[in-house]
Amino acid sequence: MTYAYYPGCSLKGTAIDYHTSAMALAERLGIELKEMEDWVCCGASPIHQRNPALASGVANLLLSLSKGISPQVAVLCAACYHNMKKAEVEMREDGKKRSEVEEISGIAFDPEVRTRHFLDILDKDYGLNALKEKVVKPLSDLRVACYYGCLLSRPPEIAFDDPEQPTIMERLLEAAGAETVSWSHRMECCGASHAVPLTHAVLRLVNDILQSARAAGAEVIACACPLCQANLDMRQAGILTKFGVAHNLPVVYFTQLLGLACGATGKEVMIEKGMVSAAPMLRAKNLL
Amino acid sequence: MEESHGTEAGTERVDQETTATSWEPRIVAFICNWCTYTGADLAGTSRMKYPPYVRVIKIPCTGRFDPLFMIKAFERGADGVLVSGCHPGDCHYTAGNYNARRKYTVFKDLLATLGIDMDRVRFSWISASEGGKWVDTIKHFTEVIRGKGPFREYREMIDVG
Amino acid sequence: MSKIGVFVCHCGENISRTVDCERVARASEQIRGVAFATDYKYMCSDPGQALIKKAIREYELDGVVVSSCSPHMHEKTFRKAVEEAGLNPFLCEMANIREHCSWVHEKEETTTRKAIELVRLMVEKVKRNVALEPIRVNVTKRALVIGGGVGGIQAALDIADGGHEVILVEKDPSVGGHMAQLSETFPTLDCSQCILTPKMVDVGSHPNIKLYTYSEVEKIEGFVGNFKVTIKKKARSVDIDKCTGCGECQLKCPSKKIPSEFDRGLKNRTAIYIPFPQAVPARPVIDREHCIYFTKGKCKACQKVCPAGAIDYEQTDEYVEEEVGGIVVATGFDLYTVGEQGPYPDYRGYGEYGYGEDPDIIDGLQFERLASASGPTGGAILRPSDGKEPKSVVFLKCIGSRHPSKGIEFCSKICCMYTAKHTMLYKHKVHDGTAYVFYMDIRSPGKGYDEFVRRAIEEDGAVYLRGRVSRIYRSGDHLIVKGADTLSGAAVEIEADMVVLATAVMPQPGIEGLFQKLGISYDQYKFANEAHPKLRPVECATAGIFLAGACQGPKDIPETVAQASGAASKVQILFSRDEMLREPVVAKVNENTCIACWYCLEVCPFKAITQKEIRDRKGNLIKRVAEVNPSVCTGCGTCAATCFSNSIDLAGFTDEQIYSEINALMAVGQDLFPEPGKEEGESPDEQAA
Amino acid sequence: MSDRTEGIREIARKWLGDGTVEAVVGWEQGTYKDKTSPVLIRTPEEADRLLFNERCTNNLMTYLKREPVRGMEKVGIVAKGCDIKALIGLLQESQVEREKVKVIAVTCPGVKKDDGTVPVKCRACDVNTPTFYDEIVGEKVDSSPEPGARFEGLEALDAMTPAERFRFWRGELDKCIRCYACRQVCPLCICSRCIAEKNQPQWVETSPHPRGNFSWNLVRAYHLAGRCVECEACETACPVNIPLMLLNRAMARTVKGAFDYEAGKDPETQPPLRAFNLDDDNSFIL
Repeated sequence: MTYAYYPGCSLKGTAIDYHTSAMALAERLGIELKEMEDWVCCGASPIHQRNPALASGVANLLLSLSKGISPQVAVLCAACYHNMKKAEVEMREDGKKRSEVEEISGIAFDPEVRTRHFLDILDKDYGLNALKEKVVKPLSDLRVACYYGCLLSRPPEIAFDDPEQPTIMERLLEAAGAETVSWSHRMECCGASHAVPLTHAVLRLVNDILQSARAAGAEVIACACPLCQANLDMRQAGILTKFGVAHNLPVVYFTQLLGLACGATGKEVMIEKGMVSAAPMLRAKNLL
Repeated sequence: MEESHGTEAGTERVDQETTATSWEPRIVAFICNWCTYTGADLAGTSRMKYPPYVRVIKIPCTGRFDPLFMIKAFERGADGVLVSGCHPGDCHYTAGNYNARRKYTVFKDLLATLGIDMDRVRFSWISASEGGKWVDTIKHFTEVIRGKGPFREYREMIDVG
Repeated sequence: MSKIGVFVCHCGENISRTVDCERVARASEQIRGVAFATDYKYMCSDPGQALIKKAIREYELDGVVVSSCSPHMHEKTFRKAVEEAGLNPFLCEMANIREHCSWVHEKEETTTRKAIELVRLMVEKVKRNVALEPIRVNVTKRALVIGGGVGGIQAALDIADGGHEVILVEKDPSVGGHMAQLSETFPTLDCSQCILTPKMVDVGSHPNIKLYTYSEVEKIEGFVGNFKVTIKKKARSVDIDKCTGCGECQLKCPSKKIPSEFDRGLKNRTAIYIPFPQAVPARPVIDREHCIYFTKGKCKACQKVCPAGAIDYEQTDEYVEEEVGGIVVATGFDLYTVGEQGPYPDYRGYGEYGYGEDPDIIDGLQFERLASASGPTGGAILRPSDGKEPKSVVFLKCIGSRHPSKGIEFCSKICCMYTAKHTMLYKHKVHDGTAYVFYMDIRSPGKGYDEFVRRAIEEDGAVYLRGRVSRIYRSGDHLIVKGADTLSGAAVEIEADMVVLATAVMPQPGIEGLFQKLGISYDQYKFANEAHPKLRPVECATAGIFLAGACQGPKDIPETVAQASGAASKVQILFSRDEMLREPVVAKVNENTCIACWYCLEVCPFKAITQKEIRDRKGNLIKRVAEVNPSVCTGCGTCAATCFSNSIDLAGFTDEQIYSEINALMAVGQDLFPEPGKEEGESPDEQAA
Repeated sequence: MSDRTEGIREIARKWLGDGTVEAVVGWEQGTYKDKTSPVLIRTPEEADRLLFNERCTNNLMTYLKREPVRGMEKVGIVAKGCDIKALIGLLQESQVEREKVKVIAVTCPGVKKDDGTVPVKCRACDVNTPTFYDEIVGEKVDSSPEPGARFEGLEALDAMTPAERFRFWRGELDKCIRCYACRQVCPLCICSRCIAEKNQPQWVETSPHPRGNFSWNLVRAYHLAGRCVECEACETACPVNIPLMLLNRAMARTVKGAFDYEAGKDPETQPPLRAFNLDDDNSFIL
């Protein structure tokens, strides 16, 4: 199982823990994520608002880099996935758009190529049963709130699960022994794109999400998007100041939890990186 | 009936000069009784005008269309062949047109593989209410065939020896 | 040599204005095999027809081409005329020189030439026409009605009142269908059960109606006028002839916690049960899946208390055969699945709305039960979770319907009306409550319908918000409904005590199995298809089968009843004759060359082709061949075009006829190539020279 | 290969001995060293004539449609994976009954044509180890179909203009002498009276004139669309070397692309011209 891996810029910066833990998990599972060469930023999120054709052109360029590795392109970031998958589907289905994009990027589109989110790869290609077999340290007694945010499963044309009621993360984490909670705000927007210009709005949105997760009894939030993670994790201090609520709820990537379950060390999955560290809680449960 | 299949042409002697100078496109249309034939009737009752080079052969349903008909039409000198019936979902016999569509799909690719100019073959769905579409289709097809001229390649083959 | 007559009509000036009709007649005379040709001003007039008849007798014609208007116009007229002159009507064909020629072309040489060619083409066809006899089919004057909802009930009663026997098959233990579940009906707000139950009783007691409840159609053979139906009577475990319907068994049954289908899970029932008090027949049935005796092997409480000794645990499914001439399909609808587990696995549902997880999120039929006087709350609007009166109820329309990303594009048609009705019923019972409605559009065409919706809004104060809801979740005692009000452009959050989802109207799950048995077509959603969307909305394309109600598409009660009466009328038209005549345009198999590959059998849209065994005198199988049932065949010719060895042909459109038409096609004087190998040197060019 | 030969003989001996079958159709050594011939074995003693080697190129399934094999109650037949595709086609079209035919499948690493080259069917083979049989001999051979091999001949054809293609086919089809060898060897040309021999009406002209040749070859390819299992028997049999497989493969490509169907894969599926989907391609119909 070899995939052409596109990290995207966040995964090499703020979300290095996502990248590192995904690599550690993949290694444990025997999945090869081979990083494509010479990749560039996918352009999320301003480019597709300014020039949609150019955004698709960038995606086409990125998809073309998979040549020689695999037509299956593994992506971790929800925004990268969105941009690339959307362009891919459009190009496959709309000949006119395809020629426009091919012209702008100067690259012929390969209809065989497929953008795949790592969640989807684990679920469909690898399979829950195979994953279960690799679990050496079940996440027992850990109550996780799986957070999808607004982008990961939408719109329906590019969804790899029910776009309004996805369960893919729950299924994976339950396969690793965790208990997942049913909660209301799993699909709400965290307001990431407003983080700078409208911080107060974001604080409210994030507060609602964290509130809801805690009310459902979650001990940790798992997510699959660098911006969601950053926002939910980093805003907790601001929320304390503004609303006087101390959530103290760790927000981690699903790859970190799955990595631990499959025997990676805390260091390998960079579990200590979060602002609200998950380490003490996990240690208490003997998962570290 | 003991008639032979020979050409028993009327001896209306009108066209002494024939072909070279006064070539007229020959278009054969196999159309279904319920939709396209009735659509063509509607074009008539609405007094729409279209070029007079199309010859209609009525079949009950496009399901009755056997690709042999098309080959025979070309063999008899057709410059273009149209097959038209009810839109998907409208077939008087519920599914004749769906079966026909499969035949078209296969047969058109075969013709293309053999080098038949696919501009000379046309498939359409024309409903009983689409008199205008019938007229447009015939107009356009006639123009295309006019532009292409006689189907010389096929005729040369027929005329060998 | 054929003796064909050609009759060229001027149609007043309709044809002669652009076509030189006289020349067409003269030219026709020259076509080999034409014995007589003439032109006349109005061929369809009495003198015109007389002219044809006279010529047939005088020239002993064996074929006729009337060169005039479209066959759709006058084919019947001329065939009748020909028949009156002693010729088989199928030896008459029409060359359409009006709609396809004179009316669509200018007055030019080419137009007259085209007319001549069209005549020639038909002459060549008629030469190969053969006399055909109409097919006579006996009619069994009994009808089968499938489905005992209001549509099936109406159709059965109408046919039975017309004096014919009816077999009514209902899959559930009682007739009544969904209408029996409704509280009040729009736009009059009269009580649904009050108007339906008398009809149910009629159906149960009508001398012409044989009722099979808890039964399903297992198999259908035959064709219009002559269907043979096998009905599976599911084991009821109760002898309904002995049973008096006293209900003792229900009271004593220890298995009491089974969600009631009739009350859509809002109330429980016992394992032996009469689905609802007004059921017809008012006889119980044992639900073997839940019965303690059937699951654990002991109990027999019902048998012990039954005073009539009607409980029969040994009963098995029984199969009965009935012969009928016509069939009405009235299988009705079910609702779109909103929870994760539903009967429509192809559709995604609305997990995000929490249906099935939160008891206070219900669908429209559940609300009907809540509002019904015979319902679980006795008609009080109380929310299922704790029995409190909800002070704020949010109604969501278009759940499933008009939502392509959930798999459905159509409009369910009845939800706008019943939601308006729901808001009224709610407001009439909870005066201080608020009813919110999220809608996309309000569709209320129909007599008194729009007025009804306006009343809900204006008099009863339902709050209509134009927009959709993204999510519903519980927050303490309330449900938070997050949606958009697109008219004000605001995102709205409503604290609701109860949410009602107006889910899409779908065909009964798995109904395509029945449709396939019947040989009728259905659309992508599995709604049955009518023969023609405008002009034959009650018939199926398969002769003798008619549609009533929501099995065809979403319909409300009056539409269903009207269509049911229409279907009943169609059945009675069918039954008005002892035998039927059918056009003999049917397929026929050449048994010598048929190789039994069964392509024809598979492509036939009407299941008119079956396998036939040819045996020698000793009974040894020689070969199998395809056989066409001429009573079922409708003459589409798909089989003929599919057969590789052309071992099946279609009367009226035979290979020979079409071949001859193609051969005759080439323009006069342009015929460069005579038929290869035959009559060389006879091409018109050379003749001309 | 010799163990396969022995395996075949053993099963044939057993079946003929205990009356499981009346006869076994297989290959035997041909007159020339590099050739094999079809043979009908009727007694256990004769079974030693059977063999399998890389020259067992012919598809024996065509004998199922001919006498005397056709009339037999039970017959054994030796078949490679590719040959079995033809059997599946015949089963789909009810031309043979499964119970009447006992298949001795041989795993096959590939065969050679008379000129020693590897046929396309072997390069594109995905059934080196058959999956549909009564008995199987030979050790498992993994399939690794050469990507693109199946349709590689079509590339040159695709690259031509229609006029060039027409000229190309004129050149090829004018050669046709209407011997119908292509039809006779084809295991799936099953009609008892071929359309080419019907004369009421005569859709296909019988003399070897270009116009009739064109119609005949066109009709032949059309009637095999979605049914041809690409055994290459027709092309091999053609005495004037018409590249018939180009037409057959073009049809196979169409059927695969349009209906996602491959002939000879699954006896339970419907051949494409015997079925339809509501959402079949409609784009070319105006």
